[in-house]
Amino acid sequence: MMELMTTAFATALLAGAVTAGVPLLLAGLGEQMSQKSGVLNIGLEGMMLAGAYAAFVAALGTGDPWWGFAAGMVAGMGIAALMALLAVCLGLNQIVIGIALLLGVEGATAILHHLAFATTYPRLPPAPSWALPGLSHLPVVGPALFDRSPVVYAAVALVAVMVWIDRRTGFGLSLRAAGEHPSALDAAGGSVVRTRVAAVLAAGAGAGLGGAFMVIVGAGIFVPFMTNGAGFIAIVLAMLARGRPLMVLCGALLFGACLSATTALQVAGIDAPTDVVQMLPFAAVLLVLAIFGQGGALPAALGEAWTRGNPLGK
Amino acid sequence: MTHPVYADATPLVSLAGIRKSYGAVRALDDVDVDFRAGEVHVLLGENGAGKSTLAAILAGVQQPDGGRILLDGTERRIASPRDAMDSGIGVVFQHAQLVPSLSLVDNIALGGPWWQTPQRARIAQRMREADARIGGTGRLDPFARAGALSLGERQRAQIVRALMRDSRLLVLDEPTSMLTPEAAADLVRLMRRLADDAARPLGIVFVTHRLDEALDCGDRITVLRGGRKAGELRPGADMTRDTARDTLLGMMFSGGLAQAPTIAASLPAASAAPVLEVQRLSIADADPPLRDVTLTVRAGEIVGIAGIDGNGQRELAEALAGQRPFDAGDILLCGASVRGLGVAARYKRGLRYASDDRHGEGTVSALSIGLNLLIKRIGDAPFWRGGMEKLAAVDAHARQAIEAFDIRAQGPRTLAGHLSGGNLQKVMLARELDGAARAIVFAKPTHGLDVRSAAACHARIRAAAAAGLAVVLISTDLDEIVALSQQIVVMAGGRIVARIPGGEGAHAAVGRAISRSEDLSAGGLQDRSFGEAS
Amino acid sequence: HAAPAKADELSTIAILAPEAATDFGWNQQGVAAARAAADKAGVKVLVAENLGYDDVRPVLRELAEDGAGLLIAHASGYNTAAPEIGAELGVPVAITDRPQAREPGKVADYTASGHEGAYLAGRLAGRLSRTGTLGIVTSGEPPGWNSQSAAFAQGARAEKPDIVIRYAVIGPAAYSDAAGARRVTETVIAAGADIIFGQGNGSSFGMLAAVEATPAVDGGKVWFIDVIGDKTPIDKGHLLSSVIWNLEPVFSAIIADVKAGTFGERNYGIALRDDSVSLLKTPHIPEDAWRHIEGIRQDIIDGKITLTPVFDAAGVHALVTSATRAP
Amino acid sequence: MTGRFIRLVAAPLLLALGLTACMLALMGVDPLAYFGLVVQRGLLSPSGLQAAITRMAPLLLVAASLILAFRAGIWNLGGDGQYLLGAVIAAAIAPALAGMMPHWLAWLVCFAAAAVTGAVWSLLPAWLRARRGVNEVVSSLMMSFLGLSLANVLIKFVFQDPGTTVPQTVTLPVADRLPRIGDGLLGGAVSSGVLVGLLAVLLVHGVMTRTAFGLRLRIVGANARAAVHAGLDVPRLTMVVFGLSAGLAGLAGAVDVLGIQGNVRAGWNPAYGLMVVPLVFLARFNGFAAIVFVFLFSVLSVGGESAARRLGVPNYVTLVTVAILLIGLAVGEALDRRRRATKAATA
Ligand SMILES: Nc1ncnc2c1ncn2[C@@H]1O[C@H](COP(=O)(O)OP(=O)(O)OP(=O)(O)O)[C@@H](O)[C@H]1O
Ligand SMILES: Nc1ncnc2c1ncn2[C@@H]1O[C@H](COP(=O)(O)OP(=O)(O)OP(=O)(O)O)[C@@H](O)[C@H]1O
Ligand SMILES: [Mg+2]
Ligand SMILES: [Mg+2]
Repeated sequence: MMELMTTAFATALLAGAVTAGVPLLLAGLGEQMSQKSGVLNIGLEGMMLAGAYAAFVAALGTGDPWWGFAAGMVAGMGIAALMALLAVCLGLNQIVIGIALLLGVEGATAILHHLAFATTYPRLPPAPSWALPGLSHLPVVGPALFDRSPVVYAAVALVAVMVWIDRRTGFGLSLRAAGEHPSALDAAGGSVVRTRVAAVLAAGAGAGLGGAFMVIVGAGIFVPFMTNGAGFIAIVLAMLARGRPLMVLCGALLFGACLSATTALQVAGIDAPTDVVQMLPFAAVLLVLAIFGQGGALPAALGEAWTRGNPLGK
Repeated sequence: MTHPVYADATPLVSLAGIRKSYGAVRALDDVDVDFRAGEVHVLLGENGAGKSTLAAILAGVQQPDGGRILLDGTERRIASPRDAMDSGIGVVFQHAQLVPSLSLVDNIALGGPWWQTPQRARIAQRMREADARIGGTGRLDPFARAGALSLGERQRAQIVRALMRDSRLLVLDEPTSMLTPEAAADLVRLMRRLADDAARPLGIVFVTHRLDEALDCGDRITVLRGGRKAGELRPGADMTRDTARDTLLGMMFSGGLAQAPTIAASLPAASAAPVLEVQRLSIADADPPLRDVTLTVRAGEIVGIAGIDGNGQRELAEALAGQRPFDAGDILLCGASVRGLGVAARYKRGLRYASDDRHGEGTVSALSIGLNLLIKRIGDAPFWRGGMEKLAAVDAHARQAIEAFDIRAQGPRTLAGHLSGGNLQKVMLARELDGAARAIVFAKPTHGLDVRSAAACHARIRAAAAAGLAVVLISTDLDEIVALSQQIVVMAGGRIVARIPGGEGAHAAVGRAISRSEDLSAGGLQDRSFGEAS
Repeated sequence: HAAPAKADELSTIAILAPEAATDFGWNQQGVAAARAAADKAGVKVLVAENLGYDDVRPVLRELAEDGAGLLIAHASGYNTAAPEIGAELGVPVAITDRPQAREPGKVADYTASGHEGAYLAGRLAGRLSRTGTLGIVTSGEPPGWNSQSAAFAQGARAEKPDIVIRYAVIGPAAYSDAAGARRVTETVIAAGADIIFGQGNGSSFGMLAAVEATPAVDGGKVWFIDVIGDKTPIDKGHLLSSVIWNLEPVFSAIIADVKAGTFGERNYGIALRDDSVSLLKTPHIPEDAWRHIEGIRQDIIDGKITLTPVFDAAGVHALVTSATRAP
Repeated sequence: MTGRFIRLVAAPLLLALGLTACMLALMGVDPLAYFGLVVQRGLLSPSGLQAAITRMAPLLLVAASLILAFRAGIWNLGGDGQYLLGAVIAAAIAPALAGMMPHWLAWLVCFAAAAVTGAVWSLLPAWLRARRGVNEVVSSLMMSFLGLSLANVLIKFVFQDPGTTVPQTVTLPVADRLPRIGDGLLGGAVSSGVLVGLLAVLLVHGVMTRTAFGLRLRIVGANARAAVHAGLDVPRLTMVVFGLSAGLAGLAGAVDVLGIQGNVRAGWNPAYGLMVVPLVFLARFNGFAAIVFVFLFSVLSVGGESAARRLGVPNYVTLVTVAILLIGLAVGEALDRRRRATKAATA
């Protein structure tokens, strides 16, 4: 066990936690924005998957990972645009549309992959990383945290941006109002529809970028259904965070750390049943809920369609 | 009291031939009306007459089906609330349009450019200025959460917001219905002052159910009936108040209005035994905490509980009904403690509570009238047998109530959510007065009801007392309390601060007690007056 | 209802695979083998792929109705349903991972355990490892993979008693979790492994990507040993070998037995003996190492080395744990 | 009525068919052939129809579980974990019981055990919601993830069939499973589990709309403050609803195992929740509508698989068709609701 605790191993664990956590963080931040505005974006996983596929195709086609990230974001927003059109503008049931979009994207990306890559399985070259001067030479944390893809830094910076949006912009206020009391936003001259559409698109962008990261930095390859439930975990993280972007970061890192810990235990040869070890992250969340859980702080109008002048829609 | 009326200036807003239907309901039918700067224009009409719809059209919340809207003489469409705002129309809605979790400053910043940082300090400054302009005493904290404010404060904040946006026409939908008489009077004076402001005369549209308010401050009164304009009145020297009232009532209600007696029914016989006794009731876990409340209500007696909203009346009522546990003291019904009993058991023994929150807790909008009449005794025969609902029995019971209480609805299965406020109130009264009622608590029973519905409700309350029930009447409407109660207690800060016998002179005495208590409890989250800055 | 095909007039067979037959693995090998065997025997083949692991009974019924005289249920998850439907409709079924279900004329099992090949892979890896540490990464712990993981560990240890083996499972059902596979593989590499024995479906491509992108702790190249299929066409220079499963002889034998009316009198398996299991020879394997492996292969065929497959996860854990603690 | 049918079902169906047709045409497949095969297999061929009806059994029970919870305003999204644990327990005890007692009794015991298991798995989220006000969406989802892992642990370490290397429970012999029904009309290949499912949905529908108990739950779901005003014990009802809903999910697992699967393998998770949640929303929590939608979905999934195989397109096409159909139905439902809202205002 002790001989295993090399810098290389510790670095890999930490780096692995970050790699697993960043897609959750990106998607979770987006979802949080969407939830704040009152839209429960249950199709987040579909947006991630669409982002992953588009990023893969673009990065492969252009040979440039930046195009991949851009394409992933655009694809995530494309699915989000459908969500916005159907669930926000037309007011259709958010859960039905979210799940439908997820199923549709799963099917569509699997078909496209089947047609295009099922016999070649191309892989992407390693994604470029930026070493932060000074920090990247630290042992363990240097390579694991400070010599990473710029998207990692961007994701962390995004937390600050989200906090800033919430506290310092008119849009942040509109978001809160759209989720808590949409009619009040409307009466104040804001636009509920535009706010919600923007938030859903942002969620799509975050999820798409998360999917892109998963493909370009994480796996280096696309395979059907590869998001493997990450979207749902991001939704849970967004809910657990109760509106605070920093808590999404903590949650995503905790989740990544649990995954790394699982691997570490196995690699160290600690003979625990794999299934038991893999309960770790979920048990951690439940423990947090059971100990600290208090009254739900979800936006009052979460999940409800809004139309002006409908008295039942508050 | 003379004031300029700019009768010949171009109206700020004119509506011509406005029509609006919801499905087959004609909420507004060919309505012509105009609103001018410097004029307080009152809209009157019974429940469902179309007043809120008119306000909603001015606010850009509803689009008319037909007719024209002229702003400063030119035809315009008010496509959205933002449009209304940009045209200088500010609306204070009946149900506060503030986000409870945001501060007042943020609520005012709402709707600003999305990329800009709200200038909170500047907004707060301007807010204080605007507040001062309407005679604020500086007690409206710009950084308080909207959800933590009293109804009056929220209304005030909305008026401030409208003024800060340079509104020229201020529309207020039933702003006084939730206020104490003093606060209402202050608000009425404020409207007057805003209209009379020589530098910036505002146009005011004021929706109310109170004829006296209308007559006190209205330069012009437009009456709506069934969506049509029933008439217009300019109260003036040429008309006595009584004639004006009669004229208005005649316009509002086709059948006219049976005048209700204004003095309390005769006192119960001295021998009548106490039915409801509240003994030194205390609840620590309340805001404000309830302390040592003691009350005795005899059969046939109406005890009024006056006071500003939020001084423990709701907690007392809930404790009586069994919705809220209490720490110390006791509640006796016909001499027996009800302490260990739940809502249903108390209901069964005849202790009843008609809540003031008709939509929020008193009824379930998704359920039929029939079931709403029974929600406090679910499972009881003959409406349920072996747990199975007996539709015929439920319907028959509901038909009786509809008949007896004159509930205007298609039938027993009409959903409560489709009823007007007045009819919803009747459903609740029917439920609480049903069967062997012995004591009943009415909380703000007539709030939001039109004159006729309110009178009918008052008649019900008197009838209940006359039938030997012990009645507790909680209200912020002093006229109502004085008109109905044989005994009046004033609540403040969770205690009873005064006990005043009903009848002659009660009105002034209770009013004094309330304003004294208000001074005492200043600093809490009570309703604050709209009084002039001193 | 379709009358059960008489044994001697077998004209159509069907194979049911849980995932797409383009995985360079279990599904592709199975479907390709079924096609090849059917070609050889001159019968038609119906292919139903991508069926998932839920309820395959409707498909079994439909294929039988469509005239299949033999149903090859190519997933251990189908080995309960297929014999039931076979019995109901009177169609012979071939299943996997349930040898005791054999029944003359009705059911035969072709439990495919590549443990002999995996043992060879372990010997090869033990011999070629520079760092003295090997990695096993699997996407789950089904019996077929357990037996190979165990044999790989046994082989490596036989080759070099003090070899260290790092074992990691990606997730509870991580068959398509390519990103997870890559992350876990990179961790295993960081723990010292310079040869990865990888088992997974879609996720194995993530393992391959990790091997291609990550240097070993000594700075050198990390090699990948794959299972079941042959990923040579998509290799970028890291594919050391693969434990190839060739099911064509198995399916051919099954078809022949059906035709001969002797179906169900025996079970089938894959083994080094008839090359239904083999170790893939790639140009990356040094000649002397390959000769060494050939020798061991012969010893296994000759019975000089006997291997007992370990199918349960606990057995695997015990083996790799002892290897972890070896030094 | 016809107008309503066109709005609710026919028009959305046509829309979905149109969009799917475009997709198929893009893939070079004749859409008419595809749809023909779907209908042919899923609806017209006896064994396809039997398969579709059989497939409804667990879906209906899951629908019943969700309708009960959703109507009471409880978002029990932990159905998959409850389902799987129920299935594992039923699978573990059924083979032993079948030899000890009459079949019907063994089935009943298994049903009860599975229902109790599901209910137990909902205790924590129920308690958190009832006593601490913790939103149940997150907690029930987390319990579901945990439950999936726990099911695997149980299978591998407690209930593993010693006779096989595959981690799965002992198989219940076909003769001991729930009887098949519909001998004449349906060829006798339909599991009677579907009757349990139908019964459950209708029962839940009836209880929710026609009984005192259901009325209490509806009040809690519609307006929690009104529930307090009416004197209902909201925390207790919350626990009860969670327990019943989770119990039905567990029962669904048992019916699937006893009626169809015969055993449970490690790693198996049909994730019916994801499919049934949108269906019950579309049904607006109405039991009869849920039955129709579940049937539609079953026909599509059985027929779609067959059509894809025959036309040589990947089976994923069915996923896309289902997605488009869900969207179409949602559009129809919204149109209908708008219509009814205007009508109600007219009332
Ligand atoms: N959004 C709506 N949908 C359907 N019908 C409505 C809607 N809003 C109002 N109505 C109906 O239109 C009519 C006019 O309603 P309105 O709210 O304008 O009356 P009001 O004069 O404000 O009544 P009140 O005195 O009770 O406030 C009523 O019959 C009401 O039921
Ligand atoms: N969808 C609807 N269909 C039919 N009637 C409706 C509908 N929504 C609201 N109403 C009725 O419209 C009327 C006006 O609604 P509004 O929001 O103005 O309430 P209000 O009557 O003014 O409120 P209050 O009862 O507190 O005075 C109410 O009587 C309400 O019951
Ligand atoms: Mg109104
Ligand atoms: Mg009103």
